[in-house]
Amino acid sequence: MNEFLTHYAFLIVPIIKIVILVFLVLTVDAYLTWLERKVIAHIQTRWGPYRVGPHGLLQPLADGVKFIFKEDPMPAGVDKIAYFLAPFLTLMLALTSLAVIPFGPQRFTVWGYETHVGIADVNISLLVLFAITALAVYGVALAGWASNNKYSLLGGLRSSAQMISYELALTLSVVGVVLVAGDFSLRGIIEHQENGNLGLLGWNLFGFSKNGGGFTQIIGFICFFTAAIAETNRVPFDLPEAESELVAGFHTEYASMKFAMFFIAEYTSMITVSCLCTILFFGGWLSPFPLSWTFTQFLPSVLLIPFGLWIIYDGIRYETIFGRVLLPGIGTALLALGGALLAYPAINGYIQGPFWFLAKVFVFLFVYIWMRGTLPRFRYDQLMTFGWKFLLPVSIANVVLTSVAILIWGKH
Amino acid sequence: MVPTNYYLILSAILFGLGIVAFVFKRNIITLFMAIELMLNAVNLAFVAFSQSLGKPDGEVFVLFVIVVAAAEAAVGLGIIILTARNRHSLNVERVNLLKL
Amino acid sequence: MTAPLIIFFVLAAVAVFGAVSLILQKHPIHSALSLIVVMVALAGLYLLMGAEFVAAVQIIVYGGAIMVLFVFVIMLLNAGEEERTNLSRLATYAGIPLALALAGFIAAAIARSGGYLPAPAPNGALTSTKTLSMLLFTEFVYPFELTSFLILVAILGAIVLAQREN
Amino acid sequence: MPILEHLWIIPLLPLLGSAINGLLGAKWPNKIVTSVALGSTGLSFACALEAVREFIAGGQAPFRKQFFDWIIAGNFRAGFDLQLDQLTVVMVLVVTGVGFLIHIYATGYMAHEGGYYRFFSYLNLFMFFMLILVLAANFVLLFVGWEGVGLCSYLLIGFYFLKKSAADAGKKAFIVNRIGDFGFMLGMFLLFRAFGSLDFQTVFAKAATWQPEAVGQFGTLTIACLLLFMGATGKSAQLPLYVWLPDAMEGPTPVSALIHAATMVTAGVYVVARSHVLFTHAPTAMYVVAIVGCATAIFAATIGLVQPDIKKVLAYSTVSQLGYMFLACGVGAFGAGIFHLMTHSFFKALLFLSAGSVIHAMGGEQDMWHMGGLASKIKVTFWCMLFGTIAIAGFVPFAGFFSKDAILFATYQSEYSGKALYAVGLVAAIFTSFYMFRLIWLTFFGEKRYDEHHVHVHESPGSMTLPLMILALLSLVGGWFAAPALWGGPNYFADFLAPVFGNAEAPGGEAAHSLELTLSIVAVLAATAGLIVAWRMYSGKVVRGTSTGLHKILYNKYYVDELYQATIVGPLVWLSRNVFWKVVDVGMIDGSVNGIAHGTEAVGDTVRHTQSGNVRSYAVWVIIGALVILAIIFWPLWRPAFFVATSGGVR
Repeated sequence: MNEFLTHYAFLIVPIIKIVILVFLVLTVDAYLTWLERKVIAHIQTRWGPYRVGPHGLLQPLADGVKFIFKEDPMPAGVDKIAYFLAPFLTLMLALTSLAVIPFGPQRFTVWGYETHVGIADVNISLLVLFAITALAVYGVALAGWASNNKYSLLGGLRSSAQMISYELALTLSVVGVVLVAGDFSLRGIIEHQENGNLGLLGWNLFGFSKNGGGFTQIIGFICFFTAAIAETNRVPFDLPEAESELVAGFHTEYASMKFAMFFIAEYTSMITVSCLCTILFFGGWLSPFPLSWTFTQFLPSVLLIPFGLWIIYDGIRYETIFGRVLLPGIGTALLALGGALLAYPAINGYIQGPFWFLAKVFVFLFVYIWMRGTLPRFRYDQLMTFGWKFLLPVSIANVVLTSVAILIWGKH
Repeated sequence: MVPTNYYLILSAILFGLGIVAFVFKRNIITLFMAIELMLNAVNLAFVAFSQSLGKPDGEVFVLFVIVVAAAEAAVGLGIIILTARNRHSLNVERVNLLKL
Repeated sequence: MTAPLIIFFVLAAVAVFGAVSLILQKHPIHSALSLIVVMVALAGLYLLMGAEFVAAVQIIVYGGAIMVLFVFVIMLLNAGEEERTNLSRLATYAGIPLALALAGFIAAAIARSGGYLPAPAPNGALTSTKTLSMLLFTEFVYPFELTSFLILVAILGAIVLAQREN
Repeated sequence: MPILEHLWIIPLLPLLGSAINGLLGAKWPNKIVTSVALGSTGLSFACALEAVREFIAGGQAPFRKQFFDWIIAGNFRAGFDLQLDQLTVVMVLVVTGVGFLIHIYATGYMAHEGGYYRFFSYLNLFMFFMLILVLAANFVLLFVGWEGVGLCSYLLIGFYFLKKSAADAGKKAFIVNRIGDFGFMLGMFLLFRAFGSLDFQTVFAKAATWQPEAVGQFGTLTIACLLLFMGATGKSAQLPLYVWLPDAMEGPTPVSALIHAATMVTAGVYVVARSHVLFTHAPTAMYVVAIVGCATAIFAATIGLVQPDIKKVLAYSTVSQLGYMFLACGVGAFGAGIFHLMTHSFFKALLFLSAGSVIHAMGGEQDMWHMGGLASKIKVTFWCMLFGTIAIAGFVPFAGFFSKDAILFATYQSEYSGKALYAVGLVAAIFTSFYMFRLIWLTFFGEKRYDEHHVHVHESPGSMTLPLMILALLSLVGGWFAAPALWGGPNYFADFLAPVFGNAEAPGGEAAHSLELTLSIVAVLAATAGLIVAWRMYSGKVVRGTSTGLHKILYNKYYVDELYQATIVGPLVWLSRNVFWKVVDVGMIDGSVNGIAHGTEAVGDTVRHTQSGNVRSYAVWVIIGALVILAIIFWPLWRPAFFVATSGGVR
């Protein structure tokens, strides 16, 4: 048994990692929908989901069940292959793109197989990501075309045009970072931003990374984030699924699980984009504090304890019994976790990376939702004009400026 | 390791299939795709040679080929759109003004 | 039968399958999809040979830009199934045999020329992005600039073609 | 700023002026055009003066500089090399100085003509090429200037191109010059063949080491010199190629003065003098030069005796004077030749300009028989013209006296039948003074032979008379460099040129000096004789008689033009029309072109049926072509093993 493991570790370990990652991601997606509905509801001064479970915490489960058991009608005159292919393709690509993202610095050995936090460690991971996002167009386009429905077709056409247009800006806006880091691998880019005691100044956003020479990449960041939102078809660039114009755009004709796939894919790509922003411009898993401030290691635990206390406090006076049981349970769990971290400081070193990484990712996800709650949608011609006549030139200018800056201050 | 020949033969087969597609298909766009297929086959040969000879030039050429293909696609598809608009057909055999 | 060989045969099979289906499919969209399959398979082969950058570019540009354009155009023109007309006698009778003859010829020639070559080994230093870009901006800088001009011209041409005369 | 280091500025300025006027002048008012033209030439004159000052200050060391390479083919190099030595100094000063004066004059003379800007553009262009010619340091660059001035002379002769005679005269000048240039080029090729270079320095240095050829021997040097001289006869209007110069008088008078009297026509003399080393090594060529020069001098002078047209008289006089210069070169007195070139450029320019002023006053009348009694009406012109006449006739102490005297003296001393040449030259001198004073009397004295109601004689504006006076002064004092030689002093001019020509001058000595005095007295007497004869014939009331006998022959210029027409031009035209045009051009060339076209059409007609217009057929054709090509490529490897040898080919 054991030598079997050691012999096939190169196959087994990744599979295990993939399973874990997929499970986590799907859960996060589910609760992302909950979070979105909650946040938007509060932005619009509503309550949001409240019935299923305390604070509607079980709403995602209910949705999932509904998706699975709903009838799945097939419209007349659809192109079967494409109609089936589209959602699978979309979801598959969305999940695959997470494979190259490193979530933490550590490397550890399982059954004599050295691995790390994250699935694949390619040295051109950035390019791979772009390749995958480039392919993501097909899902939408095919879905729109195959549904044999004019709304869907329009949605598909729009999305393919939009994605092509913004892919340029997306790629070019990253070139600045790549130039500074001189590396295509996300891991390398992160490590390059770790500049001694400068802390968060070392992030590419502020530009005091190892070769950055203090030339901020903020232009690149803005371009990247905008283009990325457009790539993920989110507000304010959600024309392919503009409810008010195209019913539901390219997935008008999809129901139940196929629709769910589009849905999950969308949220997964949101996560991917947030991870990318974190890695490229916000130092990935790096802590914002200087290395010398070791006491900041205790930040996660110190945060966990009051959070747990607050949940307990909120839970004990909850309306439903279930809530009065569940919420304090969660609270105590968090409390215990925090206590354990304080008790065994050694662990802190390991969770630092993932903690900061996920924290930053969460911030970006929140920004996504926030925007959806506040911004109106672009008109189609505005979208194109913005993409071609503003975003693209600006990102090109950023490339030029960065190169000049590297020529002047860079240490290459 | 995989012998170079395998790659080369594969590229030859793909190229041949491209030719077959070119004479077999009638749809302009599909003919265009056949051309792209041939280009890809050639690229495969390029990369195989450059890898086995240890010279990166071949891959640079692949990049050039890709660029040219992109430009070609842009212009060619534009032309195709116009032809389709004017002739109301994508069948090359119906677009035969170029005779006598 | 080592792992790379297996991977190669799988990918090769996929590629050939895609190419054949490109021919057999009646609808342009399906042909386009099969072509995309071919391209992805080729990208896999490049990776197998260790040419990562080319593989990435292959997918980004071919898969992500060019084929998207094809699909886009097909949708735009709402192309239906192709009609298998046989107006060209030459192509109808002589076309396929000649094509196959040429294919076999080329296959034989290429295979023969490659017989003595060493097997392509994944060599990171050789095909690293740095090397390629160095080459691109030193030795091949002139063709590189020329291609930029080519793209410019292509853009202009596309615009001119696309605008309706008014 | 040291001009000498930037010698190219001197020719460049006129070129700029020409370009500006030629490109933009059409729209501009005459004022601006004038200022551009005068400014460029004046500046270039100033630069020339400065350069000469630096040259003198620099101990008169010959200056050479290679500015940039123009042609490099194998071991042949023709660069844009300029040089400045004593000879060049004289030429440059003459060209820029006289040229500048004539520019000033032209602003007045052309004021009411059309194409004002065109005229000055051409004139500046001429200045440019002329300066290139004299500054060039190798034969090729010199030839550039040589051809350039030819072009400008063509353009300017045909300036009134609407007048057929003017256009024809231009063409004539161009074509006749071609003949000479042909010889010149052959000469250049021969020189390159002989010396492997065309730089003056190398060529002359090598030639100096050669053994001088004997009289009657036609060695390389002799032939080369004769070919060069052929070019010179074309450019400088010597026998037998002089015919274009009289017709060239169709051009505006300033042009006649600048190009066809003062500068361009002397280019031939310059070339001969420049390559004196070659000539001194080829006595035969020298002899030919001397004879041709002498013959031209007397020949043209005789024609000049009877011409009615004031400018024609001056034209023939120019030809004759150029003959003098060649005579000087021929007998080895290059210094004297250049000296005469300078003085001649002064007084002949003066004469032409005065003639122009007269014509101006007469409202375009050129026939002397329709003038007369103008002396009182246009005093300034009269006095200036008188100065010029005295100068050319060779009276003490005017410029012409010294130069002509030097020439005749050198001729007398020449060992190659010098006496005979001297005699002819003397006769020519008598003729010269005769026709010049005939011109004076016919024009300025006697009773009016024109209709006062139509012609309102008036003095020319200051812009025309000022240059006249300056030139008159020059033609008075221009020769005084050589004055001291009369009483045994040094001949400053000859001494100045000595570094270039070595001791080509005749040796001095007491006997020589006394001889020189005698000869000069004889020359003055000859001039006086001419003056008296002219006075006897043309003072008082004169009528134009019907020309008969010798007079008729002279009047018709020995029928040379008719001769050429009959012997050369006519047959050539016939050949061109009947053979080259009707047979070669129409028959062969057009026929072949049309034949090709028809053949193509026929082939296309038959082949076009393969054009089904069906792309798939074309695709199949492409495949067939590819198969054929591959078959050809792989033919050498064509063996049964070929198709099975997929693994491990033959190597």
